Amino acid sequence: MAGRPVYHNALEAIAGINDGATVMIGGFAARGVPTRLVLALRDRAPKDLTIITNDTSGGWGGRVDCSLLVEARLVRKVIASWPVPASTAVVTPLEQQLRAGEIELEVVPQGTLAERIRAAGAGIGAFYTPTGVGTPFAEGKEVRSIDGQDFLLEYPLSAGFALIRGFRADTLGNLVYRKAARNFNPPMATAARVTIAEVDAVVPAGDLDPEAVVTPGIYVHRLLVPE
Amino acid sequence: MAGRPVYHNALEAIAGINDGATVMIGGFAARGVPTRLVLALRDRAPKDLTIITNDTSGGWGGRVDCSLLVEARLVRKVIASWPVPASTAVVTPLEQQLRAGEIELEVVPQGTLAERIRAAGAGIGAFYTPTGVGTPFAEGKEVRSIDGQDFLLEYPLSAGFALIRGFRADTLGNLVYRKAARNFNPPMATAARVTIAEVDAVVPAGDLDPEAVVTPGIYVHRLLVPE
Amino acid sequence: MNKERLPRDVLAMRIAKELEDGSYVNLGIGQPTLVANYIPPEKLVIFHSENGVIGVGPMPEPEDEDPDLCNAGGQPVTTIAGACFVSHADSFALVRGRHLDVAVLGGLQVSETGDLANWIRPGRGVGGIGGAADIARGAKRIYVMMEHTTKDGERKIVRRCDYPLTGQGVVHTIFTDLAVIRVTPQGLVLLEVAPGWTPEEVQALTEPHLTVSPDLREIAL
Amino acid sequence: MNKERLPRDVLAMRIAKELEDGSYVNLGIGQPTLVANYIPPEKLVIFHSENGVIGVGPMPEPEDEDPDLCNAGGQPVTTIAGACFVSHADSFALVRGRHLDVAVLGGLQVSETGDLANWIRPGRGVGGIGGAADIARGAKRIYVMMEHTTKDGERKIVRRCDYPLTGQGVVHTIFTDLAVIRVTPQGLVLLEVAPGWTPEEVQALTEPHLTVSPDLREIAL
Repeated sequence: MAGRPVYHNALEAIAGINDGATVMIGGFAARGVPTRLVLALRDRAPKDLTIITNDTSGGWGGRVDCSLLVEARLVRKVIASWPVPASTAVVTPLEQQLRAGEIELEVVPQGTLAERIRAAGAGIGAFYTPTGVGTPFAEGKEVRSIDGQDFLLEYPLSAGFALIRGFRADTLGNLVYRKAARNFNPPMATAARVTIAEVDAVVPAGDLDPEAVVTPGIYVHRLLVPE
Repeated sequence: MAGRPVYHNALEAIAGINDGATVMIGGFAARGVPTRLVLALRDRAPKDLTIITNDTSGGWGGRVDCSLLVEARLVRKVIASWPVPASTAVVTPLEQQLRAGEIELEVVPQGTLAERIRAAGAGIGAFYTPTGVGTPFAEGKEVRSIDGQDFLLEYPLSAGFALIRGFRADTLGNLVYRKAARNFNPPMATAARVTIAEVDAVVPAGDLDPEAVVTPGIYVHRLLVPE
Repeated sequence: MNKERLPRDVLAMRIAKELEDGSYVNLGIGQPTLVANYIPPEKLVIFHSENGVIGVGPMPEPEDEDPDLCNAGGQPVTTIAGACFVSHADSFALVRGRHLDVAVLGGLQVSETGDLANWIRPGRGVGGIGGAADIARGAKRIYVMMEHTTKDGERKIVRRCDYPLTGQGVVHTIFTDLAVIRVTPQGLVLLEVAPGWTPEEVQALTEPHLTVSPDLREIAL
Repeated sequence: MNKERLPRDVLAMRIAKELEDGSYVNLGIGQPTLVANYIPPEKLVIFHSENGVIGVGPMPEPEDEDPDLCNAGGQPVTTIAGACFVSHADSFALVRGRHLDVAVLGGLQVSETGDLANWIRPGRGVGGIGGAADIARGAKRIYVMMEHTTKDGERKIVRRCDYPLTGQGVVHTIFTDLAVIRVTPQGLVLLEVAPGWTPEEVQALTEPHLTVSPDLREIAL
């Protein structure tokens, strides 16, 4: 094997994402979103998706983000920290579908979201976090006092697929990122059965600085790169 | 403030490590050990230390590791994954002190050791790990079944001081490591009240690749560098 | 009430004065970001943005915007020399692990026991928590920056928040356009008042009892 | 018993044959490291060492040893093109998270239900577990590489381990100098025997019952 399979066609890269799939999608405020993969997923149009992503608020100056999957009515459930814009001036497709009872939403504090994803990738069965104690995010959760401080029990979040955005990959799938486009992509890479990374370029193994690799290739199963 | 304080004298760098202190010390098989800091700690000679480190087996071709602190009888308790050599040919000072009831030892599976240290740095109150279920490492621990699989509850490990070995630092304390000398140093950096990093060189802020920094300077409180 | 309240930028200057040399600080979305504009050059304060930027610099000119670089509010930013980038998992490990010295957050309501509500109004069925709950619980000190009352004149410093909470018992100090108030185990202590305001006038706009500090001062920059 | 058993290197070759192209594999301290020597050049197997090296290469000549580079046994190693380095926290996140395809571990005892004991003999009061418990529980498949019996002729494949366990119900396949045995929910299945050995002879050196596979073969390379 020469390394991880490299795709130039985004629809081919997302083969296997079918109705009912759970899909993690990297990005924060439309930075670090795997744009081509998200657009291809819209075109493939599987139904009843569960989407795990930081934000689905849209409105980032026309940049592509996951809100377009909600708008295309492909999503049954969203798990996110920032599902709607702060402003109430616009009623987003997500809010419309929520009001109509057509979509489910789980709002998770951003750090808990990241840690639940990391836990799935790291084989942790559950963890106690101080975030959210005494708030609506504690509802229905086990509270445990440890050394006099209260914590909530949180469970891992895994997915069938993770669509992530890297900067460069090598042929083994090792990834580096660029600035704040890193965000949720590294933990998501670890937490899916199939991780698909959209990158600007694939370089020969050995061309990335081994000290600077952020996501080891073991976590990356397919690469999408421009022709 | 220009950045983190830089010391040239190792004894000055470890000021404050007193009798009864809990000290994490980086390194694995004598690679990535903060050699000068360990030697200075031996010279400072505080008593009744608790040492958290991967191995205290010694015998790595004369390289410095934490076993010399045990040999100097400064240690009341060791928390490690590899406390003694595989071979029983040599009875180490640790084993002698164990037999005499003069030292306490907690053996922790290496991954659990790393994760407990990480948990302390990351504010996690406790976590469930599958490692050790059905083994002597489960003794006295809560077992919980999650999705049909058993896990053990493990608690964080923190310390007053972490002595770590970096390769280079910048003036803000950002650190990069070199090859397998990275090992336990990054998680330990996050888990101590005072983290002291021994490095080869301190470069101006901005000279390290911001994508390649492994330990952000927020975790590093003092730097030791050769004159 | 026609007396003058502190303009936002003056409030931002007052909070900037509070931040210590060498400290790591997170600034919440919205008005707290103004604080970064008033750190004097001789003082090093390193700003953390929860989307993985440690060492946020000033906003760029439009032509210098980097498409891959923004703050927690999605606004383009720059970075300082010595900045670095981490993932969300690592960024919130830092937050949750109590490594940030201070976070300056906006507030809808603050209670006398330091509860903070700042993410959703009761009427709206859906809202975004973002990183607020983690930061409110994680930073060593939470400074709240807000107007003392709502536009409609309602009190925002209350006995008990009736808005959904962001964090319970987390607020260290409240900085408003009228006062600086410390949350203590004995209740709220009025430390400073805006020029021209008396403790009684501030108390009238505050639901819980304020203990006036023996060292009460006028807010100064 | 004067019949010839497989030499270690032949056993290593047999295990190497089992490793799939493109797989990620951890090799335990001691004899399992021999397996790396027998991967044919057309097959890419990436070796993980729990001290944070992903992409371990062959041992260097003494003059090429890097003081900062070793495997989990502390031996000097090299790295392949495309190797990278991670911390212990990240290395064991990878291990615990079931990302490794295979780990080849040594064994003191293996039970008929796949329990593995390989870290300490009952007599010794103190031992090092190292990463063995995490790896035994974390890799998708655990291959045990060991002699079929001890030097004193005691059986190592037993009904129940009386040595302290490393992992419970974790072993997938046992590769010994006499046989290849799969652990299944129905018990141990004898898949292969060393040249010149019969299933009955192997059974005599094995405490629990072995079901002989209908496809029983001689160990071949």
